[in-house]
Amino acid sequence: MPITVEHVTHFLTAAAELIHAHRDELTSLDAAIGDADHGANLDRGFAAVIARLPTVADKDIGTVLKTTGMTIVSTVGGASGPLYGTAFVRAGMALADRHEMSAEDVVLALEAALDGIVARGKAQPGEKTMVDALVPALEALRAALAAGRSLGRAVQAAAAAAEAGAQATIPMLAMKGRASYLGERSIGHQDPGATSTAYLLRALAMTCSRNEEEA
Amino acid sequence: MPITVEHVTHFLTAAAELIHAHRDELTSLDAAIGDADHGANLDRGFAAVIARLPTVADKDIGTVLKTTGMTIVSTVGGASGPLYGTAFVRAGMALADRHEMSAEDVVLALEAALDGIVARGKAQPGEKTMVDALVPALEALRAALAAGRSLGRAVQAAAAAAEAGAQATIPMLAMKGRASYLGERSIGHQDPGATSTAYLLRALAMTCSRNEEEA
Amino acid sequence: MKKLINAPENVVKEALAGMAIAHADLIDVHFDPDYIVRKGAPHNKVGVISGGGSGHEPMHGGFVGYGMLDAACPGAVFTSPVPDQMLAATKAVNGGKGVLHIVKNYTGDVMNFEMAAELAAAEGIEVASVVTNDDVAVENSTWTAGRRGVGVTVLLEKIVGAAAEAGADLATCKAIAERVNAHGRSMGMALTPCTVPQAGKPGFELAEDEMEVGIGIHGEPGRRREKLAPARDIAEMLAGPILDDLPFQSGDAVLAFVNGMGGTPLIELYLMYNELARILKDRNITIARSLVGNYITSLEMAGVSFTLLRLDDEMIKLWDAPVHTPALRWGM
Amino acid sequence: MKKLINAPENVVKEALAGMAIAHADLIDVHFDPDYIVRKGAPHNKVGVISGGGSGHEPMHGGFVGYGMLDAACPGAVFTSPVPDQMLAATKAVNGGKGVLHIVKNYTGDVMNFEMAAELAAAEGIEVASVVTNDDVAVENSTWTAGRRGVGVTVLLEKIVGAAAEAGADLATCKAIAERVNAHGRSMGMALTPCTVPQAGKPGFELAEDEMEVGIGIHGEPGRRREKLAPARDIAEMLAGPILDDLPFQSGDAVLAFVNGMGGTPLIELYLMYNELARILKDRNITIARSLVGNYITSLEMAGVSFTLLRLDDEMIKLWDAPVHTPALRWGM
Ligand SMILES: Nc1ncnc2c1ncn2[C@@H]1O[C@H](COP(=O)(O)OP(=O)(O)O)[C@@H](O)[C@H]1O
Ligand SMILES: Nc1ncnc2c1ncn2[C@@H]1O[C@H](COP(=O)(O)OP(=O)(O)O)[C@@H](O)[C@H]1O
Ligand SMILES: [Mg+2]
Ligand SMILES: [Mg+2]
Ligand SMILES: [Mg+2]
Ligand SMILES: [Mg+2]
Repeated sequence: MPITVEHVTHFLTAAAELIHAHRDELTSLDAAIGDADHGANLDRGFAAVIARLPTVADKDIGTVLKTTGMTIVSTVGGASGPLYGTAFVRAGMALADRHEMSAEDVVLALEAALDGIVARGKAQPGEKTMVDALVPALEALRAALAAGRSLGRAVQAAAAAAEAGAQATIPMLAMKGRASYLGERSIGHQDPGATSTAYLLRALAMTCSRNEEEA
Repeated sequence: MPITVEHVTHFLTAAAELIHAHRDELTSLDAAIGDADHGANLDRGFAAVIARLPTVADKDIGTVLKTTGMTIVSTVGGASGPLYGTAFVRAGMALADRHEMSAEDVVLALEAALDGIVARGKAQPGEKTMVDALVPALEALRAALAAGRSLGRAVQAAAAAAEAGAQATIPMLAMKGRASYLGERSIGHQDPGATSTAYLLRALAMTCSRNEEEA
Repeated sequence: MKKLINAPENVVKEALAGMAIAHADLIDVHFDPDYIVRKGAPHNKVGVISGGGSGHEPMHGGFVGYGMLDAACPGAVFTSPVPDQMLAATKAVNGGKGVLHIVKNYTGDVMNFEMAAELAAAEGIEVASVVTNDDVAVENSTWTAGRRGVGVTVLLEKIVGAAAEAGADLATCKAIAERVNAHGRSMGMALTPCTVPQAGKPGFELAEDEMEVGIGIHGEPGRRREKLAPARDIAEMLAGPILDDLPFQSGDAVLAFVNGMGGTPLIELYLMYNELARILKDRNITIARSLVGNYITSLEMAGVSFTLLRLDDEMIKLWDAPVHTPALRWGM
Repeated sequence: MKKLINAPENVVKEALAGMAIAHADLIDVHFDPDYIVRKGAPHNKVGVISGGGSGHEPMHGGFVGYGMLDAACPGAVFTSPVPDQMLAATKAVNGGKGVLHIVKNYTGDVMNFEMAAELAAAEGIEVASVVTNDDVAVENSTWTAGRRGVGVTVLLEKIVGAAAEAGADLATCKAIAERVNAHGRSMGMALTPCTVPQAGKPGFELAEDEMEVGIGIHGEPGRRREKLAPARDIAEMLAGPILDDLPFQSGDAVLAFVNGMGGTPLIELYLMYNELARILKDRNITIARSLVGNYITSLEMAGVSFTLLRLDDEMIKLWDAPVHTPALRWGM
């Protein structure tokens, strides 16, 4: 069963719920090496996305993702606002006018998202940012699909890789964003943005798995 | 042996030492119902008195006491500065040009001191001020002398009465000074000024007793 | 005790030294006795001086300059200054037209200023005094030391300073000062205590969910302890007694002064101002002028006080007149 | 968390509402998107806008008015504002001569302003940007996000605001702004942490005898934790790296800015100013102008930052030019 607008809506709703549930955790992570706002920032942004969803429910996937991105840009602020916002806008552009998407389209969308984040933020892997969750997620996704896994399984592998990637930021020295001001003191803490990326991937995995169970 | 300028100097030195030793206690009492400065205020003032003493060592008792009062006025500030300052100035005026003083003169000096405090501060007994230590001290002094006690014994009785008077301020509702702003909440705390008055009386008792032992 | 200081006993002198350098264009600082005096004193006008314990900055030293105070006498922290300071300051600012002493109603301040005034009079200087006592937290004060002088003092210093600058004589200055005091009311609260440097520990302790209501400006406990409340309830707690006391009435025009106790950030003060504005609007009282900031403080205490002053045309004119001091400046 | 607030999520809007009423003569506050704009905008001059997270008050909203900013965009607490705000503010202040964006160097601020500038350019508005990055606490920043923009931002907003008011064109304004940034250096420290309302607890914890050195303005930990020290040692810790970095030299004339982090009382700031003045005197550096107070803050954090700006004649002239904003006012 291909991914439809309903699935995308389901993904965004699951993402908003996960972010809300982990709001304090994200804020605590940000308090340690940043400014204690990452949880509140994303919670505010995804709540706005959910409120906006009904206005695009009858539109194509590209429009839904672009609207999501623009809503995030308009409501989140901070570093994560433009980064996640651009990611969703770029993903939406990659899927313009599409009402269904295949496994390959999911890869395409995530690649576009990563490109958007890197274009905006210029972070390399290993610099202790959300890139360190997204890059391994994308690699795992591609590998699983190449190995013939279902999309649901493949995205689950991607989500697991994102979580591992987030944990792998702990020993890293931050080179980008606010945590970089801490220098050596950034070492030993998990990056909040990488952590929220892992939650977004988990929400995507939940949606894709459910789709397969229903099928 | 009559009281001489040397004894007055001894009294002031003992007073300065006692105040210094109890500085934190006086400040803590003032923190509870005032502004946490009584210990520092008097310590500063008596240190200045001690520094000034050599300049009047060859003068009469009245001059020494007046100089003490004026030094206190010029260095203490707050409520206790003008009150104790006036007390010493008035005591000095009562003993103008005197080089020796008798038991009766001690009574006269303390009466003048009390008059000075009341003239400045207008406090009645029972209003939770230094007056509540000084009034019973003076009564005890007069009673002990009337009963034929030596000056040393009599001033010891006065010091004990001052201490009891200070403790008796605990259940009082403050009606004067800063503690009065607390209303009912002033009840249950010992008045800092009554406490410092008790220390001054103790210093006087130490001087008069030593005088008698030496005799 | 966490403070940016060297030794507790040197805090006042070292801060004065800093002020002297930072505002060398406006003031001179005299040491022993300590007082801050307006550049070029005495001027050909009534001299206006004030003073009190330190720890309330910018009051009073920050208000010395054109159109406000001619001198300020800072005591030790929370300790009223000694008469020598006021005497020296009075002499320094006496331009032959007399000197007004602005005194906050605390036993120590009143007595020390009184002694200074007597000494100045003995030297032939005409001195008048006004005692501020605007704190409505102190009720039934007839038989006690009376009400504390708090926020109104700042407004009064500005207004009477402008009158003196404009050439008003001593009696007129005193009358205006008394009118301002009579028409102003204040009340304050604290979220946290403060620590007198020489005491080394806080004046009281508050749990995470407690506040003190009806505090003064000397780090002392307030009239009562309450559970922490939302800003709008705190605003009611402070504004209610103020409004009922004068009383302020529908149609009044007021100066609304929201003052921080020293450790409260501006974002919270503006939020409290918003609450106060709402309360005044409900009562049909117009805010004709306002002042929001940390002006009469208790060291690093977190908290807020409200002061309302019922304005008349002359007060507004004098409030608007140019002023140039370290802490208040406009029109020049 | 002890704050004078109602609900954590409403702090910024309610404080803005209070500002709007308190300073109705100077500013208008626009909500959704949120921005503070100078009364009567647009004016016939280069528009100057800034913005950033809230919690730094009076920066930036308190600097909107004659001779300084035309608009300020406040984000959530410590969160850079969103492009919609800067776009709307840019349009509101564009008098046809272009708009200068003053951005502090934080990834979020830079990206959000960049997006706004792109959108404004798409609508035909000429936009130039300057990014401040004066914090010397961040060393070896070549491969990282670079240095933070802190205290110099306040001075720059005043100076470039005066230039714009005097009719300088956009390129000139940008050049002056870059010159100010290039000649200014800052460093700060904290005695206590602060609490983001929506986080509900402090960003870090410090023992009674500890301090953070090399902090920014977002309640984050600093570069290192140290034992609490006397004011004179703290002054050396901050001034040393600043002086060595530019480097400032014997004979330089500087603007010395001693800034409180929000919870530090003025008495301590003047004391720290005294220490800074001593250090500068020892190095034969002249303090030509100074500023002491809480201007760029981190909520209720106790602490201090030093900013030194090497002045030239044009900067002095622009600094002295009249300004009339809620937080800085002189000459009018
Ligand atoms: N240049 C960048 N590239 C990619 N991600 C970044 C970059 N800068 C910051 N981030 C991510 O943003 C996260 C912080 O987001 P958030 O707290 O919302 O914004 P801010 O740092 O402005 O407060 C970091 O944990 C990091 O993952
Ligand atoms: N009107 C008064 N008459 C007599 N004693 C007073 C009066 N007012 C205050 N006192 C005394 O002064 C003491 C406080 O002194 P101190 O703390 O040095 O001054 P302040 O109250 O100005 O801080 C009180 O404990 C009280 O005993
Ligand atoms: Mg953050
Ligand atoms: Mg006291
Ligand atoms: Mg006192
Ligand atoms: Mg942020």
